[in-house]
Amino acid sequence: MFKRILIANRGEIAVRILKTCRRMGIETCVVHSTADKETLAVKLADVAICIGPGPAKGSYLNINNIIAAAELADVDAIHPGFGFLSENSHFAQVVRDCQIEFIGPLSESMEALGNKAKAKTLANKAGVPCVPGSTGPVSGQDEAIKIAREIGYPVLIKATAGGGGRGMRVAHNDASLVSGLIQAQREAEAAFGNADCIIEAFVQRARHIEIQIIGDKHGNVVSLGERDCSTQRRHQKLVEESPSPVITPEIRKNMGADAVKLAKAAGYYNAGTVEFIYDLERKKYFFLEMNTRIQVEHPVTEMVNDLDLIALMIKVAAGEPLPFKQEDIKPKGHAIEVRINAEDWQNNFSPAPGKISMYVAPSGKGIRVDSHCYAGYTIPPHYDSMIAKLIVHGTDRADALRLLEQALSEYYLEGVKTTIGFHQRLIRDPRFVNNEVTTKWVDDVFMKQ
Amino acid sequence: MFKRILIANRGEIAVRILKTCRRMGIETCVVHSTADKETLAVKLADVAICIGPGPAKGSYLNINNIIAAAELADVDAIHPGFGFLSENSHFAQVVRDCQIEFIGPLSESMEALGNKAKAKTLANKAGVPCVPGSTGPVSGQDEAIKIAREIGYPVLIKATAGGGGRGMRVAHNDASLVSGLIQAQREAEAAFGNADCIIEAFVQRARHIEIQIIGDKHGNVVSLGERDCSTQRRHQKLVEESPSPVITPEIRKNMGADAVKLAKAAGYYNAGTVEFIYDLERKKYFFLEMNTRIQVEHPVTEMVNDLDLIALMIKVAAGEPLPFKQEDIKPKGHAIEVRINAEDWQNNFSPAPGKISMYVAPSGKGIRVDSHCYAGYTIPPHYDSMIAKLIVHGTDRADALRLLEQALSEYYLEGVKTTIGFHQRLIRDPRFVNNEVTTKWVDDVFMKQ
Amino acid sequence: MDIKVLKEITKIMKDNDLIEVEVEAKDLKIKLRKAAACAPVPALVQAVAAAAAPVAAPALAAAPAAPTKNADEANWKQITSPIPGTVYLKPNPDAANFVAEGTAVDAAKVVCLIEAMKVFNEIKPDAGITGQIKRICVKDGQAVEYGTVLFLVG
Amino acid sequence: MDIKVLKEITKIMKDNDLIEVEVEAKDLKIKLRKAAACAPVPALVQAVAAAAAPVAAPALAAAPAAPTKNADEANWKQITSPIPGTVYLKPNPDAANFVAEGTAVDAAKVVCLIEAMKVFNEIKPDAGITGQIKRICVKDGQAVEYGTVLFLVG
Repeated sequence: MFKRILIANRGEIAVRILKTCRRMGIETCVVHSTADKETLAVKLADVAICIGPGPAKGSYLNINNIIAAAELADVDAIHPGFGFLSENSHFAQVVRDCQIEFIGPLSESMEALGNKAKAKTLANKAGVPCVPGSTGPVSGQDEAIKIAREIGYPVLIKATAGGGGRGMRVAHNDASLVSGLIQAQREAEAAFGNADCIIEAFVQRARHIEIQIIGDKHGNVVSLGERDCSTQRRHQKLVEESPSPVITPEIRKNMGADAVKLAKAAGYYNAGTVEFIYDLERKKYFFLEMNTRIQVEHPVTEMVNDLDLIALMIKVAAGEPLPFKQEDIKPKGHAIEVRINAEDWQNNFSPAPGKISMYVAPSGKGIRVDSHCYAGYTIPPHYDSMIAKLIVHGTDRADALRLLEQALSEYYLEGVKTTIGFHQRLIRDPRFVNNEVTTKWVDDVFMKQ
Repeated sequence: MFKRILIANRGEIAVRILKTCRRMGIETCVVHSTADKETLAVKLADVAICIGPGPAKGSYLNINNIIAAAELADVDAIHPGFGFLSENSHFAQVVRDCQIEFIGPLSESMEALGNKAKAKTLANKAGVPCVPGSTGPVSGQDEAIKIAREIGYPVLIKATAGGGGRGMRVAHNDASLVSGLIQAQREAEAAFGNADCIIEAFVQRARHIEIQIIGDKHGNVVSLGERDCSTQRRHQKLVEESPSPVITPEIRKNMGADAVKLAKAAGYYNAGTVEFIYDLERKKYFFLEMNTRIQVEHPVTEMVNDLDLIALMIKVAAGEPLPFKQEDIKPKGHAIEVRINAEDWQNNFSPAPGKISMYVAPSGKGIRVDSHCYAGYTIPPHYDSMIAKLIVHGTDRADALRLLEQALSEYYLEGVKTTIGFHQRLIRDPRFVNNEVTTKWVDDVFMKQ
Repeated sequence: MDIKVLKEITKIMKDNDLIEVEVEAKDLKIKLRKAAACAPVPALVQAVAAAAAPVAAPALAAAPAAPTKNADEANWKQITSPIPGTVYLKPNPDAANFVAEGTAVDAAKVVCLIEAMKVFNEIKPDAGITGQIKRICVKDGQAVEYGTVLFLVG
Repeated sequence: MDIKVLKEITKIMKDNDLIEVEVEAKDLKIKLRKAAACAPVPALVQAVAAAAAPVAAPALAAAPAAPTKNADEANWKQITSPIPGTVYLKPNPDAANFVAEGTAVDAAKVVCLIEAMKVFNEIKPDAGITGQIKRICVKDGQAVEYGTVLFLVG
């Protein structure tokens, strides 16, 4: 097993990884920017090394400086967390070339699955159902119109390199397709340096459901069940839960099997998430994309399966075989995660960084809070606005919602605006309670009422 | 069920009770002294009423003002927590006379069991084994010497109204018995206004083991298993765990049955703790005393039994029958609690009140922290020095100790001296790990090394 | 100008926890600012006139009662509630108030009743609090807690 | 006005933790401001005296390096490490140091090496940092992180 791991990330996930390392008896080296000197992970780390200035480009995205820190601290492995360099196959390769283990999949698997068009091709080959549409980037307007007419409007235009809702457009006819394609390409070029877009059937009433998988270096891949992340605002997940309250056991089983199939097709190991869109009308699911890293919402899966995904990632990276088989995975109860962000949710969710003057997180049976914040901590303006992830685990969904309502009411935080009030209102909405939510509901209905 | 409960206490137990009330949908009224305006319970309460100045005599012990607050806030019930008025049968009676439910036993039961000499008489009658000795207060030196010679030295002199180690003396011969009796009587008179002392056989190598019981108003009393609180300093508990690592299943069963027997003999309902001394030489247990209230260390029992004792107290106070029978109680795993106090443990555990400048409590699976503290909170000098109770729950004792070591290392607290360092040293001591501790070990061995 | 003036002013600053001093002579303009404990310095600026006279620190009222309005108020004494309860300013609904602004009070004078536990407790000023009622800080029928300021006496 | 007055005023400022002083003689105008205790003093306030020349702001050394000792040091510039690594003050074990106190440096001058990823990176002052090495803040072979102050140049 590794002796010392470098955590190439910040915020709550850095603390999350650090705690598991400590539990496993592994030393930690936390790298950080000058803006993050006061973050909790830096305070808790065995070694903390400043790698650059506040803006991520010079620090958390600075491969040279991270590798330099890794050699200085003499670490065995690097955990990339999520975001930043976590899905950068070049970084993974550089790390491995330095004889340091990258805690994640092979660079080749990341490349095969990280690009949406490539991933879709692979999924099609592996027999995993995909949304009907172009199998690769469209060459231009004419091809786009031809494909759109074949699969029927409305269609979705998506940047192949995109993510988080950027470079996405819905078109309802030829005219909006042409203008949407131009806009999406322009946006994708600006955001990702790659203008390629694909076109596919647009699912009107969709749930976002994803499968957590984990694989070892011995060819074993296991599905750890699904997370339903349909409550989104502008394609940003707000609430995640498991199990999904809208799918049947059969669909759940097929989704899991398909996710494993896709991962095996890519020679995938370590943790990954296969995202599906579930069409509420057709009651069918389609492969969306794969995230080749740990995700923000992984605690939901940990709670229902009573396991530590970060520990599993570390173990399989060290070459250990998975300690369970597919038939051992039997999720229990219902878990829900909400993201507490420093945002003014009543003012278009605008980021509200600043100093947290008072901070008491809820606690108790079935309540879990993953956070790097504390009273006196100043949320720097350079990064995302996440304060904490609040996760509850109840016997069933109603029980989990009760716990969540209590936990939110016990969250005592002063100094910055947060999304706590949003979640309190959301979870009392009968449509949320009764699972009538689609991925568009927050934008189209909830925020407009 | 009650609509609104007044919490007549402070510190972490006030927060603890408040959280359960909230979970049950019961409103809370927190009364507080002027020194506790900034305590967490006051911030979280539905209603907070100041009842007096900092010193407890004018506030937390001021029955008039508490009752006045109860009427002002129009509450249905009062939870007394522990300490302060929790074992004051007069207070319980006044509360009930005001048509407010006292969440605890009947005044009569409190009187019958709260006085050590009376409790011992009752235990003897009920067939619960007691330490051989005087059945009531000794009349004077002559009787003391006669009894001591009968049961054999060493003997223990104990104030009937005592607690927390005050009014206690060990005598090894007639001479030290006479002087010890005078000292104990003087101390008891000063501390409790009652000089009565009893004499009993002194157990050289003892474990302190107690049984948590809970009874309803329908005559049901159930034992929830034991807590082993043998790690003490000057009779103050430092660590509590369940199950006890030193007793056999048979002794455990008999202890539980005897505790229930005693409670039933006193017509007892609600939560209570029957304390026993376990003689490691004779492998026998003797009844020590009963605490007619919830105890500091109750979370240990909650963790292994997966239940909420405060919720049970409220339910039985409201007249509900116990939701389980004795045979349903099947503790799982191993729980350990340590008390994190604002004390300079390297300097005779002297209290170190002050302002907490930085505070991040550990969290994670199997880790529970009950606390009223936060960064920016000033621990007032008027009350006890408890900052938090840290409770871990593992699959077995070794697992729990691993969790505890990790949780202690993750406790990030600045501004005041704490006992965290003491506990870190303690749980690495092989004699603690190997269960070679007696109630005197910390004083006689550990602190002297 | 003599440097000594500056030194004397800085001493006054130090002695009075001032963080800002502005003096403008010939018909005098003085501006003083005190450090707010920790909070984002609120502009509690007090303009004082008088040439060389030492400047009194603007004492903050300890109680969350009404904000002080003039220098006199700093010397007013408080009659506070000894118990949580309901305040009654008159002995019965049809009667006049026990006291009004201007009423002379001492330790023998009942100033109000506080009902607690069905008992009407007569509230009298603590020994040493004598003078006139300067302000009535509570309303008839209002709920109060321990320490709530009922009256100011000056 | 005498420069001594200025010196005395700055001393008063330092002794009294003032962050702002305004003095206007002939019929006296004085303005003093003290650092608020808790607020993160934002504006680097510049002290101005009478009609005289502006006094340099007491710049705080940004880095956790050695504490400044005299007024000059406030103007020294820092050469910091751009990367985590190991500092080498000489090109090889047998050679002399790249620089010593007093060595003149500019953006073309190698002042040390930082070994990171088996590569020896030549460290030169940023453009605009010229002058003499005033202090060497690291030891040969020392591990540094991003932002560690290596040299002070004045």
